[in-house]
Amino acid sequence: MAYGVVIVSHVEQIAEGVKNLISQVAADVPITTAGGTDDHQVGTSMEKIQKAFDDNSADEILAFYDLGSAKMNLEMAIEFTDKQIHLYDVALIEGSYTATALLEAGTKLDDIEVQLKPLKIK
Amino acid sequence: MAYGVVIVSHVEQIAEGVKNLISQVAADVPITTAGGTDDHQVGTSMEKIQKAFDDNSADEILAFYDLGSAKMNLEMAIEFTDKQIHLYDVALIEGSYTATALLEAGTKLDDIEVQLKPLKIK
Amino acid sequence: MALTVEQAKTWLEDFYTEIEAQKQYLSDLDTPIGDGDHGNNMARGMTAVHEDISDADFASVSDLFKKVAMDLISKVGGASGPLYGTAFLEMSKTAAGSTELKDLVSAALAGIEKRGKATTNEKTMIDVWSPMAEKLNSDEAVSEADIDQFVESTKDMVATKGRASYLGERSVGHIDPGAMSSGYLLKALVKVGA
Amino acid sequence: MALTVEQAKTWLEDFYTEIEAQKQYLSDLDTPIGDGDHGNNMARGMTAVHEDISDADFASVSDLFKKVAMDLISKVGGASGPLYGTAFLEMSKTAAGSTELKDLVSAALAGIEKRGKATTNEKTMIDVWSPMAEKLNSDEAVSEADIDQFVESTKDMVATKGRASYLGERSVGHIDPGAMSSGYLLKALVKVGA
Ligand SMILES: Nc1ncnc2c1ncn2[C@@H]1O[C@H](COP(=O)(O)OP(=O)(O)O)[C@@H](O)[C@H]1O
Ligand SMILES: Nc1ncnc2c1ncn2[C@@H]1O[C@H](COP(=O)(O)OP(=O)(O)O)[C@@H](O)[C@H]1O
Ligand SMILES: [Mg+2]
Ligand SMILES: [Mg+2]
Ligand SMILES: [Mg+2]
Ligand SMILES: [Mg+2]
Repeated sequence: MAYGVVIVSHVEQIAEGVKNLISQVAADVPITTAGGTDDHQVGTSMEKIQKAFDDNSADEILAFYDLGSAKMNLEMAIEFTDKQIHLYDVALIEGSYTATALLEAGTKLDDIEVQLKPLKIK
Repeated sequence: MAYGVVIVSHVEQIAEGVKNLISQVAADVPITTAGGTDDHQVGTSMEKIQKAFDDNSADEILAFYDLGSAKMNLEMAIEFTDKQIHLYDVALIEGSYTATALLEAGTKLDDIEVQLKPLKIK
Repeated sequence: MALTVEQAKTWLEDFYTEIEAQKQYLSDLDTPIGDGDHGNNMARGMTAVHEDISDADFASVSDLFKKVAMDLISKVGGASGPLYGTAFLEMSKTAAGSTELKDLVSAALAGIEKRGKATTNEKTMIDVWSPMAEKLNSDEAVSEADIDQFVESTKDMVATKGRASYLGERSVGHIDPGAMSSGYLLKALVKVGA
Repeated sequence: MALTVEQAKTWLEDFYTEIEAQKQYLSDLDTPIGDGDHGNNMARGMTAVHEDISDADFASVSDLFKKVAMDLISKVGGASGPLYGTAFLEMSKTAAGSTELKDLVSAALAGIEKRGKATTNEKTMIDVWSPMAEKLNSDEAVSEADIDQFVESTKDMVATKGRASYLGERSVGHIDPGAMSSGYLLKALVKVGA
């Protein structure tokens, strides 16, 4: 698959759980996660995000996050990676679900972004 | 606390994880969850939702959910309970975070609902 | 045209058998436009129904339907659980007064519409229940071929409710899985000849 | 007014000591308008910094700041991690050319503004860094009392960035925790007398 999805959350369980939810509708989309801090606390880790980028088999990635500070770490990680990352300020669960279902159906990125627009809440 | 929060998700980990995230900013708000089906699959269970209503120490509850079918089970559970339930069609993580942080700060329900309005995406 | 308890049991046992047989196909229909679990969901629900009704006696069609509703609500796990559950709850209420097919099907339809906040042409099971109710209410005979055609009509629709709605235009070209299972249910009903 | 490696180390060690002493207070400030972890976050980060710099030699202020940045980015865990991390990264770049306080503080401010997409009067650490940079750039002396006053000014502000922004008007009446920790950092800087 040309595109992958990365889920960043302050909580490990949320990141894992969202992956479970969306991989159900998109068996072929590579999905990796970065949840919580390195010592499993509530927070985000730039290193975990970098690893989620690296471990994702796709070179072009759609990235989703929960709260603002996750975005800051995402943006730092984006500065350090060679992959092409698209960062969306949409509702984490609902936005990543929509995008992943559409990716699985072979939808073009432009069209996916049109469908994501109403979910922009940050 | 006069108000409680109930989190309903198709995935047990998401429900638990969201509870972790929001209880961090709201130590005094009673939060209960209903995640996944009775046999721990992806889905929702009206019985789990009823239990989340019952187990919540508050009599007036703000309820949040992820995808549409969770809402249907929520609405059935609402028909069966004596508690007063407010159901919000907002982004699950972002909406429940906002509402819970405001509840903790003692904000009136009307004012909370004003702040939830821009997060309505369903 | 009024359903007896025996006929209702036959109906539900036939539906159970059909769901078991078509489980994989229903989940396959649910894969491109959903999460691929509709067959498993329905099988879980109907297995519970089968276990609860096959050896049990029911004083009325209303009691039987109430049991079915509760099993579907608690076992299915997907959107189809509250939808079929509400359909049977509403049929249970109606059956206390009338077990005429047209009254039962109309009650089920109203329940599904209420629960799903949906209407026709949204590519859901409603697109099978609604034309079915319409034909019965105008006292027309409904054949299995008619029902097949209701199911088939969902293929060209754009989904605007349920998981398939996330796909928008991309949902076109696929039969709705809930429409298909509703087709099985209503064909089994027609077959009992009430 | 140019910072040496020794002065920079003293600065950071003093800040580490202050964070350890004020850890609980910073987390308490973060409780009514955040998630109550700012003190722990900063302590985690500064402990790593302390461990990495106390017995190490650095060829330049720039190298030292780069190390600090990396520790804060990887250890803090909260919003303040990327924010302070970016501040030190930008100071590291600037220090390659100049270690004048006004140049360093201006670089840090620009980094925080970029990372946080925020400006003054949003009740964040920027409300400490920004007036600090302004005074230094107009070659005014900055006293500890001045810095206390920058921190205090956040109390009456409505938060529009970070977790406190979820509380809107309810955030008024509380000092911003990141402003407070920035106050400690800048007072420690003033104290080394560079
Ligand atoms: N809002 C709705 N109104 C009516 N029918 C719906 C609605 N949402 C979903 N459905 C029906 O439910 C079916 C899906 O059932 P199922 O796969 O068991 O649930 P889920 O989508 O939760 O996995 C769809 O094919 C459709 O017929
Ligand atoms: N967008 C932003 N721009 C500038 N500073 C911010 C921003 N968001 C948060 N902050 C600062 O970070 C501090 C909170 O840090 P901390 O508690 O460690 O992180 P978190 O909020 O993730 O728990 C706030 O007090 C504020 O000063
Ligand atoms: Mg399904
Ligand atoms: Mg499902
Ligand atoms: Mg904090
Ligand atoms: Mg935090």
